Amino acid sequence: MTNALRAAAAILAAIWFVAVVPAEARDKVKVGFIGPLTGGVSANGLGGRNSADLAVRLRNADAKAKYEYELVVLDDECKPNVAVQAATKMAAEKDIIAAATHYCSSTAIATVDVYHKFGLPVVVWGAVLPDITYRNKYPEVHRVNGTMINQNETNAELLTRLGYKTFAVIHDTTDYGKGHNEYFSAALAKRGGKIVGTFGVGADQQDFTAELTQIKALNPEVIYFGGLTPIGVRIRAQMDKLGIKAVFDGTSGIVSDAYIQGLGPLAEGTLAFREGAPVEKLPGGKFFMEKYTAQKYDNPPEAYGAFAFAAMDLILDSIEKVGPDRRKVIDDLANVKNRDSIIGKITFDDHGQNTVSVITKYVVQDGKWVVWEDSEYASGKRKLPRQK
Amino acid sequence: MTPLLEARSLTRRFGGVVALGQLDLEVAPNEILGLIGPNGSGKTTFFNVVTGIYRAEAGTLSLEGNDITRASPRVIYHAGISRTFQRSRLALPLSVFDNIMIGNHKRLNQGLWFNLMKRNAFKREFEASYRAARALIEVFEPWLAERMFEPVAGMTMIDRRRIEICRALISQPKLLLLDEPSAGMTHDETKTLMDEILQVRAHSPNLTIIIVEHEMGVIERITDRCVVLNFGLKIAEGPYRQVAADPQVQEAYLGVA
Amino acid sequence: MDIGLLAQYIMNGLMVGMMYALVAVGFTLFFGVLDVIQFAHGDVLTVGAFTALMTFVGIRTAGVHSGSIALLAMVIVAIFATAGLGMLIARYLVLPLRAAPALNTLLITLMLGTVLRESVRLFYPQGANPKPFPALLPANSINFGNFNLRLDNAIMLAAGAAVIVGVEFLFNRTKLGLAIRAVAQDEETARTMGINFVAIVLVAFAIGSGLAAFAGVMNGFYYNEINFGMGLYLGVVGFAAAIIGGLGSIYGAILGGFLFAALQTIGTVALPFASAYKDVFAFAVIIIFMAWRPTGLIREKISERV
Amino acid sequence: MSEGREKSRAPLLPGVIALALASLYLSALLAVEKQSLIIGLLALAVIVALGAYWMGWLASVSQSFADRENILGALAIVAAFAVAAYFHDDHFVLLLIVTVLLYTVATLGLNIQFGYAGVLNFAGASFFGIGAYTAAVLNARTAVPPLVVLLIGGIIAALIGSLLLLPVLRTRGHYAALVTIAFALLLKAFLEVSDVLGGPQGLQVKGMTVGGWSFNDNIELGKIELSFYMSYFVLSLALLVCAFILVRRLERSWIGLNLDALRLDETAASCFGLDVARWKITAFTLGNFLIGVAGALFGMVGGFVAPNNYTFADSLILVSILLLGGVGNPWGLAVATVIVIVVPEKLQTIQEYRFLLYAVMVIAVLLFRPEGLLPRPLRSYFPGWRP
Repeated sequence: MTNALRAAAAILAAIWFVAVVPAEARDKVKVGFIGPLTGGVSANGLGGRNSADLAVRLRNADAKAKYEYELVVLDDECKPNVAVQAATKMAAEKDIIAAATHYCSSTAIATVDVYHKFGLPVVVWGAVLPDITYRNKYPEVHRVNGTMINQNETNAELLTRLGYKTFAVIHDTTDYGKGHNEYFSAALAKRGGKIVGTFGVGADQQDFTAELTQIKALNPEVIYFGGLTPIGVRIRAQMDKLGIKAVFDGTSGIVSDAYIQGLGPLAEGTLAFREGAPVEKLPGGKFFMEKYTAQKYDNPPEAYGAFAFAAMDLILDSIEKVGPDRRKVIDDLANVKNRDSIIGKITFDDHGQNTVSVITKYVVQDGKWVVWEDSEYASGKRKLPRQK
Repeated sequence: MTPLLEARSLTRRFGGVVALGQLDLEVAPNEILGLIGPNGSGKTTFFNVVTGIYRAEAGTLSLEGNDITRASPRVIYHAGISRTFQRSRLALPLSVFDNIMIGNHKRLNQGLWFNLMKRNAFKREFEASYRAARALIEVFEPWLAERMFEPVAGMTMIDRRRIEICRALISQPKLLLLDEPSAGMTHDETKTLMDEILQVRAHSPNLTIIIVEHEMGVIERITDRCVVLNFGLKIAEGPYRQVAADPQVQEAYLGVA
Repeated sequence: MDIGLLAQYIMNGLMVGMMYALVAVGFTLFFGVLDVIQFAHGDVLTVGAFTALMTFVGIRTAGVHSGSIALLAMVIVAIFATAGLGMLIARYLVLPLRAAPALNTLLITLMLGTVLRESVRLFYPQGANPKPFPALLPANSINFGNFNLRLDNAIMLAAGAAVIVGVEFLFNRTKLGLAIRAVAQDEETARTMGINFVAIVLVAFAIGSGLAAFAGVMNGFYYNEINFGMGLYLGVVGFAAAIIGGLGSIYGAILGGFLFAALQTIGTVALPFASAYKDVFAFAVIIIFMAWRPTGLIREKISERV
Repeated sequence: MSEGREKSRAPLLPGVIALALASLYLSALLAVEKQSLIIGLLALAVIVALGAYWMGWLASVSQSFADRENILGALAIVAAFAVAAYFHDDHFVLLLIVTVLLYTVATLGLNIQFGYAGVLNFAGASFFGIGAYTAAVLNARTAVPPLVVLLIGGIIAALIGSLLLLPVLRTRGHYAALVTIAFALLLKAFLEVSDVLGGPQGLQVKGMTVGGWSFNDNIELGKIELSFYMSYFVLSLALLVCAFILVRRLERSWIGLNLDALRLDETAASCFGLDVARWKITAFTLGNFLIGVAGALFGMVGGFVAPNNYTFADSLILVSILLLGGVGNPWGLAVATVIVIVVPEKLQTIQEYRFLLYAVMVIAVLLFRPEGLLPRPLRSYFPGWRP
């Protein structure tokens, strides 16, 4: 019997050696993408994934490219714990040189330490929490999209201008929601708006009747919501069930087609704000949309697709320039100044944060996210709930 | 002299049914008492009350003059009463030795530190217990002693009975309660088992036994004295021949009006 | 507190309580006939809800646009499909394990729950995302101060109540109910009475699972959204409710369902902080309750043969 | 059973060969990236295992493990080091190995409660999480040396577990199950809403440090650079060895016997003087302690804790490992953990389907092989002891 076992051992050993022999082509370079591919905000994640993929495809199609790129995609489900696992996996894999990472702030903030620990250069493509770049000074971490600070300024400015005085705040209790609550409250206080009640809710809470029943008693003119599409949809729907008439004032977290699909007509009149110009108004917006539609992806790029494309393109530029080496890429990204991109000039400050000043205001009109200025609400043709 | 076990007007009901009614019963040291009566006459209930599985609703129980009426099963075991069950309740997946050791609980050192850290001391205790168990089981069936480390699951009915009785005897109790040892066995098996029980008795002369049995042959053969129960009441008491002749008893058994 | 608010809270409580009760009745039924806990019950509910959704999509694609027809079809298809699923579970997973220790049944159904849950997540188109559930019931509503009574909620409450009354009737007024209760009382006697044990078990599982489907659809209409994980939570709550009531007792289960909802509502109203604490509160109470009444309010007799 | 009665000890060789093959195979599985090869390897494993089973080799292997456990245990440690050494600079593989080691420790804890004493615990992941959160809080806010933190993690888990003692002792069967399930949900809900503990966002966990030297830095030995996970590997292995010895000695003592008696027939056991409450408490507390310690270290390895890591589903995975490996058999647990943790990681194609697969596997096990892949052998108080 021992002979037989030895034979088995021999077979195994053989397979083992075959496996160990490294078989990687010289010109192949791996780059990564992490985003929420499943769960409530998967639409944004898939849009980002496709956009990053588009950047890679265009580069591989480009004859002048030095390397052939392979995109490694991981799912963070918009859950911090899953994101940390995914990030660890990606960072631990040595031949992944750099990555475009995270739509959800809760996941981005949870993973920065991992990227720092393993020295993987990343460019955040969607998460808006300031702390992601500003809490630490990690050379590995960069961000092409803006932070939530400016959008809350604009938000408070618009609503006070429209004459709203009393606000109730609902925010999810992840760092994303907490951040929005903090910055919006500050911005509103400056403009004399009054917050009648603040409610923290679970990121996957189902039933909000308790909070909304209390809010109903407080009778605010506006319900500000700092959170993402899934619970945004639930809260808006349950507002209606409890007969609450108030403006539903959201953040960049609900700027997605999924929000409108989830609510149908109920979405009408919802406000939301996003940093960066709308795709069609971007310098490279037309080019991007053409290429994107040419690829026939089965999801739209969504609100942050252009940023994901820009982030990945930036990474590829660096690798072309300094070669597939994490350290060199980090050094190169450190001095990105007025780099041209489809979202305009990219300039990283000493925290790796791109400065995006322009904020776009959106309102849902006839089942579409319409830029406020072009909407019938701005022209006064339609009125928001309880608008004077 | 004080009786070993003494029950005074012991009472237990289930719903409306009287399982034990005002039962008075005495067991003298060293005797073998037969507890007989038709099905549902309260024999097993008596055992369950004595061993503390059921609480007596009224009356008292005392062992060598100390009250044990409200005592829990483990207290009663430590006081020196152990039993077998009508339906064998061995731990089937465990070895013969393990099953016997379950009965040896009070003579084994149960300290955490001793068990986990003092492996040498434990080994000595283990080997001593092994010898004791082996000695005991050889009284029954030498060949069984060779199978000490095999699972009980694979054993025959009579072997299981033997193991169960060993489990009850290994702690050298003052009082042994046998609940229908002959249940589920052939006539010959029963006979051998009784022989073995008598042998054990010969080895430990001051062992007292109460036996519940349907096999009158068994009762006649091994008991010194019998108590007959019917509907939870004692209807006769005395040597087997005497109670067997008692008309009340015959009525209870044969339903003769 | 403002009376209108109070009414609102009570209404919210009644709605969820109704769902809990419907789930709990299933648990108690299964335990009644087989002395087992069917832990996949919650996920059976999920399957029910998704079946209803599929039916809706099917009907729409078939070009039927009448809301009432869609509604009817959804409820019926969901209930029957789920009832069938319940029977399959009973026949191929629960009954075969009768000889084995109760723990194994508990585990196998727990694992089956995972299988159902994951299957919905993986094999329903984009099943990982919460699915919008159509609002087919009339949404008109009347306001009494802070209390907003919606017609659809009223209808659902009424329907739920009707179902529960129906179940009650089935159990206490029909031969079938008698048979089920007989089996629950004592299998052996039931057999000798010439009752087909297996058939009764299957029927009981069918009924229980059908109720779960109903609760699932109700949940869908109430929140206008369903997701693959909804059953796990509802299942555990239903189980808890059934236990509070005392397994094996229909009334106990219904009582338990509303008690649990009451607990949560009290939690939200009484506790100063986030309403999310209501679950911490409710489950803490359950655990304490278990220490106080290890076998529930309406005690289940434990007969130990020695 | 014939080997059981013969006086001579079973030969060492089969065990050694099995061990060598296993570690060789494991390294192969971990090294291979190509999916087709991995599938081939897995198929091979199944075939070899079945073949060995039919040829009766498995029996002789288990015999030699039963009789020569001490030597083979030592060899297993050596083998583990060899595998780790081979992957000395591969972060991810080492992380996998560490995960396997710590999950095994946790399931060993569960095994005491569930496999021996028959005390249901469907909140295993919760106690794992309690350990991890303890580590997160203590490392962040106190100067307690992390090695001590591990102990405290275990103690806290045991203490919080003891809150459940009363209901657990008073309830039986399904009711007891509810108690732990309710606790699992309660804990997650609590973590979700507790701001102090980071809410749904979770907390960062500072890494392990021993005497000033941090486990999160890579190690350089002259030329070769070792992954920082190496030091976690060593610590985890040490932890596993301790846990293994503890569980073994427990099983091979009167206490092990008590727990078995308790599980198999509580009433009969109490009729032979067994203190039911005492032993249930011992088993439950000891188990939670082990789970908590493992959780604390795993928290430091992962560097991050969040409520979603410790859901009811995760508790079910722990239970699946237990049943799959063979309730009550520590070696079986180790094997099962490898299957449950490593295979889905390597076989990306099934990664998404892993929960589904576990569940199906367990259902199959319960239906067709209730005693698990490697059934628990009869208790032998001293390996190789003969009358």
